[in-house]
Formats: sequence, C-alpha cells, structure tokens
Amino acid sequence: MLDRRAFLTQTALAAAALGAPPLMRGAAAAEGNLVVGAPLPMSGAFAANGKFAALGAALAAEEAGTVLGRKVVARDLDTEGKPATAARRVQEAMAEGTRLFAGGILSSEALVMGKEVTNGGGVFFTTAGADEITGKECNRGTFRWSVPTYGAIAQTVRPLIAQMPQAKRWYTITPQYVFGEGLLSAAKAVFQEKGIEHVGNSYHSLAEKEFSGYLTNAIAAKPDVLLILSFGSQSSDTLRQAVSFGLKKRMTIVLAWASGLEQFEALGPDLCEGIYFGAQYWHGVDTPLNKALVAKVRETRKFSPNYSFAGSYLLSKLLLDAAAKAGSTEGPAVTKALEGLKYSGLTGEEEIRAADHQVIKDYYLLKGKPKAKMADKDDFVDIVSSGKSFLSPEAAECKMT
Amino acid sequence: MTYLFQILNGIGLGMLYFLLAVGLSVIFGLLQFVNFAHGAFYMLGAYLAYEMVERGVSFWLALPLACLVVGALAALTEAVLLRRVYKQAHTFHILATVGLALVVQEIVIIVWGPIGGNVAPPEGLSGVVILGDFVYPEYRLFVIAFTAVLAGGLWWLLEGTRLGAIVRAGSESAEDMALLGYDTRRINTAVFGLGAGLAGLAGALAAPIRGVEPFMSVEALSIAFVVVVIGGMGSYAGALAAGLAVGIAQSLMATLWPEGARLMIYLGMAGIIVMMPRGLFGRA
Amino acid sequence: MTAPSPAPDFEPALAAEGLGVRYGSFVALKDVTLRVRANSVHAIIGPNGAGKTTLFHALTGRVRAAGGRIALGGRDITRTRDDDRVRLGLARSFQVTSLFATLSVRENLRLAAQGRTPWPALAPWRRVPERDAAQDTVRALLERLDLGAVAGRAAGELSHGQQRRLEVGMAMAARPKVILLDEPTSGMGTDDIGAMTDLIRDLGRDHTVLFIEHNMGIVMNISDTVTVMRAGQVLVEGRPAAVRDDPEVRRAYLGNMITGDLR
Amino acid sequence: MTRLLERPLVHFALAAITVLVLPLVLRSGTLASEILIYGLAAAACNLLLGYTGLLSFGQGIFFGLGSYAGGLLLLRAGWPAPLMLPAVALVGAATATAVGWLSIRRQGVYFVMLTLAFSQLFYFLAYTFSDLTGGDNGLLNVPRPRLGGRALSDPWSYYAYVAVLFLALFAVLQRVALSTFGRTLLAIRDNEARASAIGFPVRAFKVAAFAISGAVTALAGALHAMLIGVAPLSNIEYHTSETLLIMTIIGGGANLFASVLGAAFYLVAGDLLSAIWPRWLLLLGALLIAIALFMQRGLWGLVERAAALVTRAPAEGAVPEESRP
Repeated sequence: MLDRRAFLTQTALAAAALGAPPLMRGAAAAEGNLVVGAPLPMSGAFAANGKFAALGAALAAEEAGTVLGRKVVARDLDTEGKPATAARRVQEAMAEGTRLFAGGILSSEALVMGKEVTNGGGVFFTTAGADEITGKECNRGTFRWSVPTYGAIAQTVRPLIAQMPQAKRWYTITPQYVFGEGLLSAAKAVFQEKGIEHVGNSYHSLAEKEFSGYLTNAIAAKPDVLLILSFGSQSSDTLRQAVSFGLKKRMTIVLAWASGLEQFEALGPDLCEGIYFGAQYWHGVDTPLNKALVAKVRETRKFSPNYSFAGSYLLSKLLLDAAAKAGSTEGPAVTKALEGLKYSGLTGEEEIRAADHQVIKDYYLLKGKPKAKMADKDDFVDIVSSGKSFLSPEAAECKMT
Repeated sequence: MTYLFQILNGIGLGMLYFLLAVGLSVIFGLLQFVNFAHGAFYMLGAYLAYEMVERGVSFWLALPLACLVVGALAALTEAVLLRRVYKQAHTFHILATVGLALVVQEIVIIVWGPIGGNVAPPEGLSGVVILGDFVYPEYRLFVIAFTAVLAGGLWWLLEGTRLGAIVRAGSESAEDMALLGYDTRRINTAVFGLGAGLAGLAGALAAPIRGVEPFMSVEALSIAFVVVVIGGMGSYAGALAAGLAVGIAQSLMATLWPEGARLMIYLGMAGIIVMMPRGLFGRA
Repeated sequence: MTAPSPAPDFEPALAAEGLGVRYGSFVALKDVTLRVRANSVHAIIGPNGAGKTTLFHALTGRVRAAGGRIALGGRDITRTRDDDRVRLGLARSFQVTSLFATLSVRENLRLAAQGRTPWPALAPWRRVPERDAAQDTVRALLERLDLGAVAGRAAGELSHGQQRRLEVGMAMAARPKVILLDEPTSGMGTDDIGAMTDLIRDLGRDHTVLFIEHNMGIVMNISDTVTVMRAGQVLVEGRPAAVRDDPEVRRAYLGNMITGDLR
Repeated sequence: MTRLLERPLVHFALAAITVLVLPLVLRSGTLASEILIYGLAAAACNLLLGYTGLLSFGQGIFFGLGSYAGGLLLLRAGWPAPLMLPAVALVGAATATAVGWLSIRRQGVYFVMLTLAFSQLFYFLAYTFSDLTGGDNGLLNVPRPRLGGRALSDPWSYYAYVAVLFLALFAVLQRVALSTFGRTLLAIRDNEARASAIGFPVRAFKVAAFAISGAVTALAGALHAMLIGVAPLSNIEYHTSETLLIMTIIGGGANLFASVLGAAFYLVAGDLLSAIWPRWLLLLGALLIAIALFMQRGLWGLVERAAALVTRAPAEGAVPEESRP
C-alpha cells in the first residue's frame, strides 16, 4: 500500500527541514554485529528474572566472541512483562535485522513472541512455563528448554510417593489459569495411577496474595502432603503462610514449580528447610558444562548462576552454535540445525526433539537443608532425585506447521 | 467448624485491612484528598521493618519506628509537594499520588532490589495455637489483639480529642478552625502523616505474614479502596466494619467459591456505591 | 390577608399547595402555599434561613418535595424532573452566580436558549447552526443585558455586575413563562442595581416573575405581590403597601428595614 | 499564532502531520502504529476527561473488550476486518453505555471509585472466562487485516492501515467535540448543576459521551490486538486504564490533538528511557508529580506558552488557569 522507500525520498527534504533525526537507537544495531535479542521483563514485577537472564545472555555472547565473522552482541529488549510490549520489541528488533531471540520468561509474552518471531523468519528459544509453547501452539520457529508441567509433576510427585509410601492423602493449592490447570491435571493423573487419595484442592486467582483461607481448608482436609502448584511470588506467599500456620510440622510440603536460587534467597533458609522443591535447574548439578559455568560466574560475576541466568545463557549459546553450524542466522536454517540436536547441556545430556521443539532434559527434586549444614550462602538445598519425563509430541497436541 | 475457623481467620485479616484503610479514610475525610500513594506508604513500612530486622533490630522496636519514619516522611512529602495540589481538581490529586507511588516503588527496587524478602515473626510468636483440629499462628493472634488495642486508641484520638473533632467534621469546619486561629496547614500535615503512618504500621505488621516485595503496594491499595468505599469515606467505624466484612468475606469465599472471591468483592464495592453512595457508615 | 391565603380568584401561572421539604430530620419548608398570578412580579422576602431558596429548589425540581403539590399553568409538575420543568416553561437564576466559567458569554446564553429543546443537541454530528431561534434569542439578550461588548469573553472573566446580569439572562434565554430569580441584585453596586430593577420590572410585562430579594426598595417599588416567609412557612402575603404596613410583619422582624422610597 | 492553536482545523492538520512524520523519525513501524492506536484511545478518553469532566478508570474495559471482541470475530466467526471493526465499535458503545449509565449515578470521587470497581470487575470476568479470552495466556493468533489478498504483515503497511483509520476516527471525534453535543458536554464539565437547571438532561449526555468514547476506545483495542497478534489479558487490566488516563493528562485536556501528543510522548519516552535505564518509571513518576504541581495544562500548555513566547504576546483567549474546573 505504501512504498516506504519512495515515501522516504520524497519527504527527506521535509525531514531535514524539520531537523528531525531518527530518534530510535539505530547505532546499537550497527551493521556487522550479530545481535542476539534477549526479550526479557527488565522492568515490572518480573524484573528480577529479567536482570539475571540479561546477564546470562551477555555471558554467552561474550564467550562466543565472533560467529560467522561477525561480533556477537546480546541486546536485552525490555518487555515490561507485558505481551503487547514484548510483541512490539521483537517486531522492532526484526525490522533491524535481528533473527535470534532467547528470552521470554512469562508464558503470555513467550507465546506471543514465538509467533511474531516465527512469522518474521527468526528463531525464538524460551524458558517459559506454558505447555502450549511446545503443545497446541507449537510452531517452526519456537523452541523451549523448560520441562513442561507433565514432567515437572512426574519428577516431583512420583519420587515422593516412592519415598513416602505411607503418605496417602494429598492436598493441592492451584492458581486458576492455564498453567496451574496443567500442573493439577498432571498431578491428578499420577494420584489416580498410584492410588493416592486427593483429599482436596483450592483454586485461587492470579492476583491473590492472602492464602490463609486456603490453608485453613487444607488443614481441615488433614492431608499428609501439601502440594503447591503456583509459581513465583505467589508460591512464596503460599509457602510462607503455610509455614506460619505450622504446616511444616504437620505435613510434607512440596512446591512443584520453584524458580530455584532467586526464590530461596527471597524465602531465606529457615523457611526452605525441609520443604521439597521441583526445579528446572540448580547450580549444584554435577555436569561438566554446569561446573564450568558456575566456576566462571562465581569468579567473574561474584554470584552463583540461578535459573534465569543459566537458562538464558544456554539458550543464547545454543542459538549461536546453531547459527555457526548452519552458516546463517535466518530462521529456517537455524531451526534445521537445532532440530534433533543432541548436546552436553547444563543438566547433562540434552536433546532438542524435532517434532515439537521441546528440549528433553532433567527436572530436579530438591530439598531444603538446615542453615547449619549450608556449605555457603547459596547452598540452600540438596538434590533428591532427577530425571526426564515427557509426553509424546502427539500427546502434547503439537501439530507442527 | 471450618466456617467458624474461617470467620476467625477473616477477623485476623479484617483487622489488618482496617489498619491499612483507616489512614486512607481519615485523609479523605479531612482533606477530601484521594491518596493513590497509600499503598506505597504501606510498602515502605514493611520494607523498613524488614531492613531493621535484618540488621538485628528487635521487631518490637522496628514496629513503632517503621510507623514513625513513614509518618514523618509522608508529612514531609505533604508539606513539600502534596499540599500544593489540594486546591486542584481530583484529577491532579490522583496524578500526583500515582506519580509518588511510582517513585517510591522504583526507589524500593533500587535500594532493596527487585527480589522480595522474608521477615521472621518475632521471638515467642513464631509458634501456633492448636484449637481442636485447627491451628492458628500465634503471630496472627497477636495482630488481632494489637490492632484491637490500637483501634481503641484511634477511637479515642478521633472521638475524644480536638484533632478528632476536626477530622470528623471534615474540611468545611477546618476552614472555620482557621478563622478561630488554628493553623490548618499544620493540622493537614499532621493528619496526612498520621494516615500514612498507620499504613506504614500496617505494612510492618503484615511483613511477617506476607513478606516484602516491590509490588505489594498495588494489592494493598486496591484492598484499602474497597474497604474505604464500603465503609464510607472518612468514617472510622465504617473502616472497622468494612475491613472486618471484607476480611471475613474473603476468608469464607476461600471455602465457598474461591475463584469468585475477587469478583464478589468488587461487585460488592460497585453495588454499595450505586445503592448507598456514602457507604455503610458514611456521613450524609 | 394573613396566611393561609384565600382560594384564588385567578388561574395562577405557578402554584404550590401545602409544599414541604425536609433535609434529613430538618424541616426546611412546611405546608407552603403560594399562588403566582400570570404576568405579575411576585417577591419573596424574609430573613436568612426562612426557606426562600429551598422553596425555589423545590419549585424548580432541584430538591424533591416531601409533601404537597406544585402546578405550572394548571399542570401538576410535582414529580417532574428539573430539566423537564424547563421545557414546560419554568426557568431560574441562582443566588450564587452559577455560570459556565470557561465558556464565552455568547455560548452561555446559547446553551441556556438551547436548553428549552435539548434533545436535538444530543446528536453528535450536528453543528451549531449560525442562525436559528436560539441564536436570535442570544442576540436579543446580549443587547437587552448590555453584554454585547463582552460577548466573546469567558464568563468567568466578567465583572461581578456583568456576571449577575448574565445570570439573570441565562434564565431569560429559555423564554420561560415563569421566571424565578434568586436575589438578582446580590453584591451589586448602586448603578447596576438600578438597571437590574428596570429589567425585572420589564420582565413582568411578558413573563411571570417570582423573585427573592433583600433590598426592600426594589421589592416595594416593582412588586405586585409580596410573600413574607419565616422559618419555612408563609407568614404574610399581600400587596407591597399592605405588607409594609402589616403590624405583625413590622413587629416580627422587618422593623425599620422597609425604607425604600416608593417611586 | 496563539489564536491559531485553538483552531480545530489546525489540530487536525497536526494529527495528519504526526501521521506523516512518525515514519521519518521512528525506525519502528510497530511503535508508530502503537502511538496512533493509543493516541486514538487517549483522545477518546479526553472526550470524557477534558470535555465532560469525567475521570474514568474504566477506559481499559473498552480497550480490552475491543481486543477480545475483535479477536473473537476474526478467529471464531471468521469475519473480515472491515466487518469486524463496526461490530467492535457497537460492542464498545453498548458496554460503555451500561458502565456509564451505572457510573454516572455518582459524582466526584465516588464516580472515580465506581469506575475503578468496574474495571476490576471486568478484569476478573475476562480472567474467569478463559475459554473465550484465553485467560492469562491471552487470545492468540489474532490475524492482521488483509488488503488486496495479502495480510498486512509488514509493520509499515499495517501502519498505513492504522493511519487511515486514525485520521478518520480523529475527524469523527473532532466533529463530535465541535457539535452542539460536544459544546453541551463542555457546559456540563464547567457546571453540571447549571446545565441541568437550564434544561439539559445531563445524564443522557454523559451516557452518550461514554458510548462514543467506548466505541472509539474499543476500535483502538481491536487495532492493537491485530498489531501484536494477540488480545492479552493486560489490555483489560486496571493498568491500561491508568496508562490511558496518564497519557491524556500528560497531553492536557485542551483539545483532542493534545491527547495524541500525550500518547506519543509517553510511548516514545518510555521506549527511549527503558533502553537506557530499567528504573525509568522513577522518572515517569517524577514527571507526573511535576505536571500535577506546575503544568496542569500538560504538554499542550507548554506548546501554547512556547507559541506565546514566539509571538511575544500573552495567550489571549486562552482560558486563565484559575478559572478552569
């Protein structure tokens, strides 16, 4: 409808007269650099995750140095935790030639960005939680590292049932949205299979911060295990209030989808002690790549890598390696290089499943340890068990287009 | 039995909501000023308590200090900034306080980081009380008792003192007071500081229950608005009754229809305004 | 001669029968009966707090009557909304100047003229016509009120006297049958008062005028009928001279207030 | 010069210039489209705030509803955009009529609180009916409109589409503001009691203002959903209402173009600052306080002052500060 180039030339004089130089940062995308976009919530409620993830992407870019003869630069794009801003940021970055994106912490923004990036001929790699990313809404250009809800439940609930055969009564507290429903239905399936009595469930809304009412319901149901299925600050609030109600002494508490180190730091060791956590990543994992990463980050950045940092680091690294292998940063070529890739990752041997672009990797069951036994300030938990559990792409309802 | 217990729990919540909302209500009653920064003062109180406890200060000292520091900061803000917008339309009250809330939120993130923190309940109150099949944290019982005593003190302040008479009578009589030689500017500042100090106290009290995080102000503000609107703006008794009503409703809904808890609260708020615009206890 | 007034020997333009108004538990008006003869100038006087403005509020529908009836030209309007009463031919001015402060004088009058037929103004695509009945009214009023020179200025910028004239003009613009003026001369200088007195007298020729006034000179000079109110009730009603000489009125509270010369 | 700034034709010309200049100064077609979309919603907000004196926290309801209704009509009903847009406007107008009719029963702070309650109510409704809205994930896969057989997937071609609608709707809003209706709204804003006393059925006018504002806001919401390919839950959040109000107030209530200016400033400043400093909201907060204290007439007030300086004459005809409501 509008030929922008022609339009530009025609109005160039007018622009010069107005003395209006292009406002938007053109210099950052200077020709020659290979930009890895890191669309992350740098401001807003999830800024903490965004901050660490941005550092992780920067480290990966720094390590890669030069790829395809171009200097690698990681550029964080502030999504403000809002899908609208996220979509705009990746559209803008693609208009400037960026094709590789690693980020998207929140499900809602990751779903949108996956579509935008794919439509624009790029590749988007994320750690977000929504199953739809490699399920119903899967697509050619979107990859996901994090284990879906099915695996998260399987790797937390199953080992605990095996470990505590006498604990027959389980109670769940679930956030009422798609993600929470996913965890709940996976948990219910395991309960049924193992003959566990699901003595009750409390739904709560996305904005809830007060859980005493739900905990009272839980107490009334007299469970052996309390399974908390929310994430982020809501799961912290639930746990904090559950502990204050003395539930730690009365039942086993499990938080199926914990964020890992950053969450433990916010909760503090006293609260974490004795609690079981499901997690995508833990810096104490004994793999060569992880040990190298932890050593390097502790030395240069003076902290232990958390999930946001490590995930973002690995995603950026995978994208850059694939681009190098494919000899191009264009979406189809990089996608092809990533599909079916097997590699030594942070959690051990990992594989990118071609059918739905889900990374097949370990999920961890962790247990909070007493403050006295912590080797250093970040040594909050012991790894109880780990393993890989995944639905088939068909069962996940992915129809790759 | 569960219901009975939910009501007890609701009272605990409600007392906290009362403390949070009464300051907002008092500020509105005297100054006709809609304070969107009230949640920010609540958050500041919580963070100050967190910081002091982290540094080894006793929680019992941190509690009054948080209240006083927030009150003083708020009074200063009032005297320097907010006083200038009183005469403007409500639009600018809201704009100025929304701006102030943003500034406080970002400063909190700069100072304490975007990750929240935990505040342990004070020594001796970290246990639980066992009531038959149910348990209730000692600290929450303490909050009920403490707030009840405080509510009595506030009642005396608002009903038994000259300051209270001015606040209750609202802004018009404040002008009369000026004619009688009282310095209304100082009264305004004092009342604003008092209201914000109460929010800070509520924040400090809530910290061991809720923890601290930089976005806690938003939820606090919306609860405070609901309570103030239902109870009637400027009404002390209204804030108490509505705080308890909202707390109990929220707690009961957790058993009856948890998904609809929020829906019901806001539906109730809208219904009250439409049908009884002055709230349950507001002056006509 | 004293209240209650006798059955009317005329069809009143505006009538209230046993009108009562309450503010909470406070009785502001009690059993007020008032009959305003068409094309007459009818004054209401009385001390502060007598309920004069409340009577106006009740007659124009701003406050709801707790009891009694109001009739405009024989039609019962007790339950009619305030804006509907304007369409039936009842308009008022306010004791405290109440204008559209940021709008021009001309626009103030145009709106007041339009208020008589407000529904066409609800059409969001219709422009304000350059020439129509409302604009003609505005032109005539600007001249009659001597506001032509300031027609383009914002109403909030006018002098007090100009604002009071505009205030009365707003009521006139609706071309009402009955016009209620609440202390039209309040706060005016002597020059302005004279002009206002003439205006009210003039209005009485083609309108029915009911007005509240504290200046006894004006009341005695131009009124056909005077109603004296006290404590929410009608005390006395009659011709100016009769009211002035009424011993009860004199004794009660007018005292030496009635000093206006009778021209 | 200062007189010129009061002319509606000048405001429209400024809007048209904005449409032409944005592609020259911005590298991002998406940001440019967003400016026009939010500019439209802010102008609709101004019809209530600046013209009628109604401070409504409910604009996000209509924006979010427009996103959802637009997305659903495109996806589930398979309607083409030219058919969907009028339907969305109707949905927006109908909802705004209902919300407005209930809200205007109260005035002042109570009105504000009522719109706040409705805004929360609709948010939780959207959240609860996740079958329709997609809940927290949002309503995904909202397609771009098609023109001449191909989708407007390029940011700048969609910008052109938005720009045409923006100018048309801006003209419509201007027409409304200049009509007898719009001039009556100004009277209601200035003095509601008097407007009622001279015969205007004030409630009907307020509800009609709500309906028009709601229709345009819903259209903006639908355009936004097509821009980002999703109708997110955040579009119906309280936060969206707040943002629209802030844009409108930053711009200043004086005229409809001021709101476009406010939206542009908010978005461009946010875009620039957030790239430099993640804590940029601190500056925004400080700006809001400054506007409340020192420049209640917003950016447009600055424009007027600048114009007055240029012509070295006081802004005669401009309404003095203290007489504004």
